Amino acid sequence: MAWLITTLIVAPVVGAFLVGATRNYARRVALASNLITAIGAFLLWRSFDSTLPGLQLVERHSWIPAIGAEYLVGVDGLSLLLVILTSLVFPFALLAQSRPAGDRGFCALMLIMQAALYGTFTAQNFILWFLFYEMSLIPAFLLIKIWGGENRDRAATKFFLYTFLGSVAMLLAFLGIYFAKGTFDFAGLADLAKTGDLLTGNIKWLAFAGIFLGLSVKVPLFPFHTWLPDAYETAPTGVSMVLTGALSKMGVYGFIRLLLPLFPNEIKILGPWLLTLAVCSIVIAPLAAWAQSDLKRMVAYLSINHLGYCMLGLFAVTATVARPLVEMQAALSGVFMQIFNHGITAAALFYFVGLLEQRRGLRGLDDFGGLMQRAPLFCGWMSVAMFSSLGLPGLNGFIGEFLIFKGSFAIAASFTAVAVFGLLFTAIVFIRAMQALFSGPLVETGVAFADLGSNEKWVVVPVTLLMFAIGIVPQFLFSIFNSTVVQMARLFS
Amino acid sequence: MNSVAFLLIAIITLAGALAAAALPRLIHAALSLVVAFVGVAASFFLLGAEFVGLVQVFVYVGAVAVLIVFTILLTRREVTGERGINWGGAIVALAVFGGLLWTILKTKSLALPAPQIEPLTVKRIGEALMTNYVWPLQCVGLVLTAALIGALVLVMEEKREEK
Amino acid sequence: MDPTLQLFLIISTALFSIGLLAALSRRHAIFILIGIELMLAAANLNFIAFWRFGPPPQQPTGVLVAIFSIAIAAAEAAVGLALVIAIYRHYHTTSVDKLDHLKG
Amino acid sequence: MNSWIVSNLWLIPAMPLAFSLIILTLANSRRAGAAGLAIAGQVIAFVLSLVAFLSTLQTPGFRAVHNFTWFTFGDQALRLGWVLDPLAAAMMIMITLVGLCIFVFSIGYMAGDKNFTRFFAYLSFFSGAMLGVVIANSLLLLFVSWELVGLASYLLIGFWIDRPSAAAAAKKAFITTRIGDLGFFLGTLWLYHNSGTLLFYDQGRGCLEEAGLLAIGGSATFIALLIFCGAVGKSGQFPLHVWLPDAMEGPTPVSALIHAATMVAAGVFLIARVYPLFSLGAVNGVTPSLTVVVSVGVVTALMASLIALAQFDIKRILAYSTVSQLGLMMVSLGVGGVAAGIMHLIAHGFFKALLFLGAGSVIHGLHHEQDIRKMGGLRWILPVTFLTYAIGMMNLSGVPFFFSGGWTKEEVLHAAGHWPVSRLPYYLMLAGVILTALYMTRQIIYVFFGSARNTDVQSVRPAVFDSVEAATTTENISVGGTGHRPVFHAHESPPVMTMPLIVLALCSILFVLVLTPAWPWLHAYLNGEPARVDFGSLIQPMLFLSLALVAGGIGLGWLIYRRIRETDPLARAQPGLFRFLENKMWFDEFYEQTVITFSRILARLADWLDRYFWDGLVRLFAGIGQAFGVLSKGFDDHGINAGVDETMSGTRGFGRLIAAAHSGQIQTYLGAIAIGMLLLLVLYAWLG
Repeated sequence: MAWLITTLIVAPVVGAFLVGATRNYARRVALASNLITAIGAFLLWRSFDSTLPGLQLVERHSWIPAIGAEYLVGVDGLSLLLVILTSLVFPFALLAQSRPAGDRGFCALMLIMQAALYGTFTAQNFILWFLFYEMSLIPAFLLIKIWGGENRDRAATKFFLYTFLGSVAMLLAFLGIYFAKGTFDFAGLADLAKTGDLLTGNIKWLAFAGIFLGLSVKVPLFPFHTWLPDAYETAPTGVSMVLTGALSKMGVYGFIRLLLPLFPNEIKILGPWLLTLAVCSIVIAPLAAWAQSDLKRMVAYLSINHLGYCMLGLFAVTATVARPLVEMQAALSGVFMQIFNHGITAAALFYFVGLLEQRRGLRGLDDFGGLMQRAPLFCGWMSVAMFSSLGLPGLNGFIGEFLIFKGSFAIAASFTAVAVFGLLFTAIVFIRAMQALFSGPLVETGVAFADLGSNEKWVVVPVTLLMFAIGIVPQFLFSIFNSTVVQMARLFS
Repeated sequence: MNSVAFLLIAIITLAGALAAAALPRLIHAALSLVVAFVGVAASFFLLGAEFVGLVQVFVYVGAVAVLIVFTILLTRREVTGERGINWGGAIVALAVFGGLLWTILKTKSLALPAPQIEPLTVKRIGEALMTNYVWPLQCVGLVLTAALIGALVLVMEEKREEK
Repeated sequence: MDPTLQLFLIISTALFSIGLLAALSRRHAIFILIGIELMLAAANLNFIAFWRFGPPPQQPTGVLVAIFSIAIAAAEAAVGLALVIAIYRHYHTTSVDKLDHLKG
Repeated sequence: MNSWIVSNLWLIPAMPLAFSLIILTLANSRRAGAAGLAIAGQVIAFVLSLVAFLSTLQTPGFRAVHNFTWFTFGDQALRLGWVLDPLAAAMMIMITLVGLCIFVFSIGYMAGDKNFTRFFAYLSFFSGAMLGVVIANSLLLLFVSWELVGLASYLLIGFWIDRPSAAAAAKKAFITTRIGDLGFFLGTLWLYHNSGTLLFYDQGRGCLEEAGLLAIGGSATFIALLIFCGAVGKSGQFPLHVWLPDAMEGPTPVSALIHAATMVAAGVFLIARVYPLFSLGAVNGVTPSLTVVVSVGVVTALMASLIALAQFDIKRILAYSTVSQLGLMMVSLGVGGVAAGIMHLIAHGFFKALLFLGAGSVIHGLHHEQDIRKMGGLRWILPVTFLTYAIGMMNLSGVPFFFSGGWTKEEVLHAAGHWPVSRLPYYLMLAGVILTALYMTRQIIYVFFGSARNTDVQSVRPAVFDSVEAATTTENISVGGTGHRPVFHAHESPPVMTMPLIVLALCSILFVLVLTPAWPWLHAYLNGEPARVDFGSLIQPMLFLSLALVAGGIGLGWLIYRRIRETDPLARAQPGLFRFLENKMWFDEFYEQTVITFSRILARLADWLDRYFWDGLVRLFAGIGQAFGVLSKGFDDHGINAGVDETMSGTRGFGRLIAAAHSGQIQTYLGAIAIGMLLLLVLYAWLG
């Protein structure tokens, strides 16, 4: 079944070409392609032996031996989790996006981006990984630039420049590492890093800074986040969903795969500062969200906050001195859960905001009121997504956050104690939004507000059920990555 | 290798290049460029790459310079008042020169004399082109063809619109 | 005293900088092309010089790269000059100051 | 049967929860179905609770746990479980019984509401979540249910969603309790870290058992205090009590459910459940954490009873009395009287639900009038309500002998009197007893005695609910005003509402049987001891003391409030003090001015920093690129001006600046490339 991963990467590309070739069935072809990838992801999950650590279903071909590039793809628990997430988020996003002008191009670009994401999450060689990483950037840029809302040019340029500068820095850093060590293989580099520094002298810090910058921009980690609210606000609904649901995970994934294993000592030296950045993401982002009146911008800021939890967990695991293995496992499991949950939940939130925008062309907090009287279903399901995002037990968000906090509290108690305020501010932001949108007297915009239609229910209900499922019986997700967590905890310790 | 010849060639090359870059009249600049190219070709000869030197003369002096002159003639109607030298560019160029010079002088290992080598025959070049470098050769051929067609299209297209 | 590699490199650096100067500070499009050609020539000089001063027995790599580079440069010159002509026809100017259609 | 109920204890919370989900899917018109399902769920839970209760009777101190693995992370397992012990069983009986009464009452009270079905779904959900809190054998499961209780209260308080005040109150409740929950959460994490498990009882390995407590050691005080934060939030203790009175915006049955049986009880229950943590390392039964609990309890109790003296909303008075009673329970727990505290909690559950439902009946009868100044003379119009309300009032005031509240309060005072640290809480509690009697007398006089002061029925808000209209036409009782007062329409509630009142009143009286010192069965049951009959201990000096105090309080109240005029007697005597109390000691205003304003400013600041400072840094970076563009344009005046202008114009200028750097000038680009190359070169030389 080794060809399965390649199939996953190739299928969307083929789909994109087919979309380009058809005239009227772009949407259907895109969805069909997503059906294939979904089946592929499911097969991948089935054929993945979750009891084994390490890479599975590896496919390896020599590509450009001169520069150490090879086609090396494989999945471990983390990669598989992200592949599944991507397979879920993309059809969801395609269904959510109302047909824009130039639907063909839209679908094709989305599919290209999907292929790039599959590649990013499965590639195990830096050159290949970087190729896919960059490949996702260009469709994202175009999607914002062409189909975005107000200020799209500025937001797209900002997005592109930020992430591109970050990528260039990262590429240079990796070239430095390559010249020193002569390999681009993730696992090989991680092994080398365990025995000693990859690089020496100043260049070590330079390489660290380059990779750190590139990944921090992508995540984004405070204070490299200012592109995100603009980009998410402007992007069309489907693209926002993908950006937050899948694309932002590339940064976290990069941290787990690249930065943390390759620079253990540097991370430890900078430990408190990195933790401070993560805590800032957690606390400041929801505060900023509080001050937003645009719903989409608000959700975007909360997205920063949620990824901040991931970074807190990761830095706690790697950037501190005394680390019991149990707590590391807890934090890592929490981070993995959070990656998945945030993908689902934030995408759902953007979807709901998109529905508001689609119905009324507005998405200000003050533009609506009393919607509960007209559209109870809409409000109910949207509340579920919001509660999931604020970490209500019984829904998916809680599990990840609890484990992250459990792990990082034991390791870095003071930072975690401050980070807990993020939970409070998130709650305030969401409760305030719910109050503004759903309750109170009905305002004019809500008078003929249509409740969820049957098409929309088909999108909402499965996703919400998934949230409940993860919140109540999360074992099925944990099973995917438990052995990877054990292995990684050993790697980091 | 003769240091007198080297000095001479260097002076000719740099003087020609400087003139090509700085002379106000385009046609003068183009002719100075020819001088600079010849100087470069001469230094190729000096370095023992006679074939490359010949190619340099044929291609640059014979083709590119002539092309430039033709272009100048074709676009001659314009009277552009050159507003003197752009100091920003000059500063940048000087900075780059300084940086590179500093690096070269700093790297002591570069101060090595030329080793004795057997002369590079055209036969050897030909063999290499047809064996190891056959794919690049094909590619270059393709590029040249494409460039030729592209140049033609670029020049022709406008005519069609004019009609 | 025979010239060393360093001397050739200095000459090529000077040539390159003069090319850069032409490309940066002149307004006529053809000057920019001339500058680029000078820079390419400098690069070729480097190739040949490094080849010549490399440890024997030398592979003819440097020479071959120089040949390819000259070929590419010729193609570039042809296309560039064609562009200049086309632009001139279209805008009736060859001054790059006035060509800012790349502006975002 | 015994082992069956232990391993299937989860059914007790699951039943109401499941029924709640089913009801949610029902259409709005299926009223009977919704109410039926909710009550069925509650009845099943009650019966199962009874079964569970019976099985705890086998041995004193019965405790059975059922633990299971929720999920595994890495190679660790996270285990949850439920526990059946006297504490849980007693609480379950109370919650399901009181809940059942409230559910039945709601059928009448909410009859006209258009979201009737949703209301029952929420109620059912609330009840299920609370039962989850009670049976949890893991701090995590407790926390989960705890948060669900919070969610349910949020939904119920804001049930009348079109009222902005209700939505605001719901928001306030959720956020205020969540502040406390942050502490709880941290405490949970800390506990988990130290003891390695969150299970309370796990065959000797649980965190409340020997080994676990040993592992916790010195940090127990901090953990206990953090967990106490959660209880402070949920149980409306000072300084997080502000949400509780506002929560009266919800429908009255909700107030009854929240303030009597469930949500507020959760805090007290939590302390009782993790009591070993609080008392770890106790000298003479005193630990720093318990002292904090006592202090907070005392402050809360006194403060709330004082505020209650000056309120005019019938439900707010009860709300403050709840806050004060919860303070009392906290004191009881803090001084070591765990059983006393829980007994009072259970008794309070019955009589406070009774009082709230009675208030609901009054409000219902008066077309949703809640201001006690507009009531009066209702004792003949609402006889059943009056009688049951009076019983509730006696309970709350602590009249001994026939009323359970009296006996449990006795127990609490007894415990407080024996606290080795200080007698101060005891004396303050005695003062609290007088105050309680006083404000309850005031309320009952305002509402039921005197003459009808409701001057004109037209001014009453137009009835929202159809059924109220119907009720008005069919069974209203016209009361001739005394003298110049016009007629107003009030009516006794239908049996579906009065029956629960009677049941609750009976419960609160019959409950005495197991409370008295003569046969302190409940006390013994909770403490896990066999109960002994001893009539001799019935008569204690303390009993007379408190009897005197209660009588004094009621008598004083009667003297003061006997003649009700336009203004409150206290307001006449001490207008400044009265205003201070009437405005709830300006807590809301204080918080508004400090905490809330401060966090708003923080939010603005964060937003501003984001837009200008961090973005500005980036702009600065971009500006370097632009500087080159300016340079290459020969320091063109226009270029510099434009650049400076764009930098100065504080708008989100990043894009524009970037655009300015992208002058479209090919030479600028080329120059930038050259500079970049040069920088790389220098960098390389520096490194190598």
